[in-house]
Amino acid sequence: MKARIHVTLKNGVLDPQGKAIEHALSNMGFGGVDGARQGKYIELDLNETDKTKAEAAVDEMCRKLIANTVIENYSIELE
Amino acid sequence: MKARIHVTLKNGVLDPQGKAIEHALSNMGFGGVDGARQGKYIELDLNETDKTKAEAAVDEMCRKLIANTVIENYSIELE
Amino acid sequence: MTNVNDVKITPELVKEHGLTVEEYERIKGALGREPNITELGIYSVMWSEHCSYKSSRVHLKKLPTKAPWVICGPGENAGVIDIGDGQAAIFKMESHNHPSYIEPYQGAATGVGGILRDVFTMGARPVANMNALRFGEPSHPKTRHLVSGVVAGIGGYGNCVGVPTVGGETNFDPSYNGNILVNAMTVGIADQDKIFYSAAAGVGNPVVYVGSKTGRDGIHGATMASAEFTEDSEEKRPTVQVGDPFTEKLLIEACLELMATDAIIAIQDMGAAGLTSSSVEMASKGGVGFELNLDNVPQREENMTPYEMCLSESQERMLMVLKPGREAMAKAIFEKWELDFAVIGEITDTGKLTLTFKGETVGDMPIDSLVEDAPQYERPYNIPPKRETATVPAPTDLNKAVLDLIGGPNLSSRRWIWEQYDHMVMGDTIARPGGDAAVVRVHGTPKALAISTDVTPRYCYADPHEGGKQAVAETWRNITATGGLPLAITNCLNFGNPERPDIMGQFVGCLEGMGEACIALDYPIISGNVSLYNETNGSGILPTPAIGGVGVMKDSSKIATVSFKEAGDTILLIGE
Amino acid sequence: MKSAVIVFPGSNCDRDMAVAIEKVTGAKPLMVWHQETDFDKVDFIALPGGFSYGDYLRCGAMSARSTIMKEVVKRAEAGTPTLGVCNGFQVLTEAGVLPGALMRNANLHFVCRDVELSVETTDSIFTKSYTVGSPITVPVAHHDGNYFADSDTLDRLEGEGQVAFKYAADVNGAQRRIAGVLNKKKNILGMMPHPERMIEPALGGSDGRLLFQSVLESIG
Ligand SMILES: Nc1ncnc2c1ncn2[C@@H]1O[C@H](COP(=O)(O)OP(=O)(O)O)[C@@H](O)[C@H]1O
Repeated sequence: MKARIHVTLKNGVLDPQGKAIEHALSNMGFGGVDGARQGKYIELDLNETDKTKAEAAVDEMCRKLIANTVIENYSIELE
Repeated sequence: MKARIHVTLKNGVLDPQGKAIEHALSNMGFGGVDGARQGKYIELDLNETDKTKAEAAVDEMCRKLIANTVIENYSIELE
Repeated sequence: MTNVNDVKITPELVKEHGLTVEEYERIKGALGREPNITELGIYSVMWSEHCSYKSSRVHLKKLPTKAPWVICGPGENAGVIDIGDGQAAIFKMESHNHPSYIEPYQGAATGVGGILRDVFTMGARPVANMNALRFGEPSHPKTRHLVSGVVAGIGGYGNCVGVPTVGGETNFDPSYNGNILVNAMTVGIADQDKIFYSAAAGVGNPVVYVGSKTGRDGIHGATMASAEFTEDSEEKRPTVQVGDPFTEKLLIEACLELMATDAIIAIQDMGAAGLTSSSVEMASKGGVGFELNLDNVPQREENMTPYEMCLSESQERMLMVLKPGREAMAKAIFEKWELDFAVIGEITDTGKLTLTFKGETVGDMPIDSLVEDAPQYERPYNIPPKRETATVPAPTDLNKAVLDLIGGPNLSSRRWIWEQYDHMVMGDTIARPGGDAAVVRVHGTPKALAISTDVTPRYCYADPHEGGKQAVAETWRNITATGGLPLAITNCLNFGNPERPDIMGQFVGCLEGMGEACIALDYPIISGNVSLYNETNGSGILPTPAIGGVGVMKDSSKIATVSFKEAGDTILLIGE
Repeated sequence: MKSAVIVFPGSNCDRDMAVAIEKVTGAKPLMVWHQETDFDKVDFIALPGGFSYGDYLRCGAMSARSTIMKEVVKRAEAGTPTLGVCNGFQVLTEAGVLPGALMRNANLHFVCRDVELSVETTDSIFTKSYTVGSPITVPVAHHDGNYFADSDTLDRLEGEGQVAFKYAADVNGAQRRIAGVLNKKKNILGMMPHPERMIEPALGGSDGRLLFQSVLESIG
């Protein structure tokens, strides 16, 4: 089973990387970009086959390591 | 309109971050993770309303700035 | 032979491997048969300009390389000098020009990684990094991207590994628009009785692979580094290597830990052309053969072929020959540092490189034919006549002239660059970037090393001989200005296409000038690197023989620094 | 005074920290490898700078979950004076011992230079030898030193004297220019600048030395 995890900055947390992208795009002449946010995208290959168990395990991995919940949110998709 | 962009390493390109995540998870006692890969996830707010035009513009942004096509692939979703 | 080698060798394939028709005939002569694809790949990298120095070797032989304090001159991974008290400084400079143009961050980063390995392979703890950079004109559309990527890459790697980047130089000139130069230098310190060399010895001794796993990175990187660029080369060769400085840091610590024991007979890093060049060079230096079982090579990707394993340029790997019976102890050290460790072969008395894979022989080549009998060319050259000095009218407004000069790209402050490098880690940097030479203390002693990189390419263009002399002399002056005694230099010779007599003439001229200065100053060349074919669509770079000088200071408290100290102090001008 | 320096894979200021501690306290610290579960009783624990685990995922994230950190956190929370510098600060926030998080520098560049700091409180074992109002100079060398916490937390830190140092001018985008923070009990300090790099004039100054001296004087 594969887990696709998105880790994004919480609202209200300043995002230097996103700001830099926005800035660079506008410097390069790309108009019309009102905002940019950068997060992480992580894929895990799991050998668990039970979806509920996998979900619980990945959730714990996110809370304990993959995301820093002081500043980040995460979301998990399994397939 | 919003663009959601995933930037991932091409197949075969070394992914030190993914490797380190895999390693850390296993050290922390999470078994059953056979592989981990880390990519970037970027959201752009666009003021373009035409989907075709937006797609073309974002594609160009990806090629020119957001992804490094020597080592990375990217994919775009618009909504 | 297995079907992995079942590829018909066509003239096109030979050409794609950068080999001429004559060179291919020579391979057939050496083998007494047609090579298979794995062997063709191996000959192509070993005979590439990058590995074989086929255009430059005859001239490099003429350089002065000896002095009583030289412990090891050119030929090993890096040069070694005596700095007193049983200690040695080990250093070298190397180019990573082409990869940095294609992927500036990773190209520059892996350049730093490679030169660090060259130095700690010999038993030294790296204590300082330097870099010499040349970019195109600031207004060129690519320059900004290249500068920021290269600087970030050098910092990204050096900072993470924890070796201070203490200085360097940066120039801009239109001749580098399509061929930037990224030259990196590392200086390390070792005890003289703990220096490691690459000559393999002892039939039956185990050949051991350590570090990262092998992937399909940079296959053909070494041949790429010797081929002239064409506009579409960015498209054609997507395989650049990605560096992992974290693994390199672990590799440094693990290697130094193993080196403190007596287990290692020979060691060599896997640089350009990876496993192939390291094993061939170790065997050649020791006059022995190597038999490698490719099944045992730690692999990151599935279904890798012998060709790919032999040519991969995956980073952060080393090859060693151990004393028999020390494998388990060595393995424990590498496992502690969470690195791969595998016995992949043994030394033989056949004088051949023999490769097996899945129980079959997939390559069998005489070592001599790969190294000593590699082609060497005496390319025709014309040393260009001295160019006329231009006459420049005296400026009417001197204030403005000064402002224009110091505001120009070649003289403006480099602070933006060196502030991105950790130049203080290790706690011994006593002259930081911004002065003449950088000075780092030899940890725990009153001594210090002074280090400087210099060359003025437009001088070399105007008059190769004088330009070569000047570059050597400038490092000498920079070192003496800090209070150091200059001892030896390394170099990185960056030129255009050597098949053009004018370029070859620049090369020969610069080399003669360098040699003359070295002799006059008792300042030998102990290591170096050549990067040719820095040329896009027939237009070459300015001749750029970058020099890295190292000197020693017995008492680092006597250091002289550039800043004016106090109002009222007298200012003196000395020299001609 | 007995000290310990915790060493993670990828730490690279561990030796610098040990040298500084030895120069100031006269005693060589114990070097403790991240895989250990326990170590001798010490009076002072230091988490050095570097790129533990390559700074992959997030700086300090993986080290904060290493075996030794369970013991470090336990002792720190029980009162052992604990200092985290640079990567060590990141590890302490990731371990949840100090509030907030350290994000990528606002201009995205690594920054290595001397910076001026104001000492915000002398009410701690780390800062008692300094004087509020006299700025000190200490170098920074980091890519992720942009301190973030929500505004309630920031107010609380400032209100309760938990901000130890501030940058005199913006360096990395840190909220309220915070360079170092203390826990509530003020026995744990995390800071981005490197006091261990400023312990003798040959290295550019001695302003960092006072920090170690403060600890030494408090402990004896
Ligand atoms: N790429 C670089 N990396 C690190 N330091 C650099 C780099 N380029 C320039 N510097 C530093 O900036 C200072 C000025 O450089 P430069 O103008 O080339 O010096 P000079 O002309 O005196 O040799 C030197 O101290 C040098 O070490």
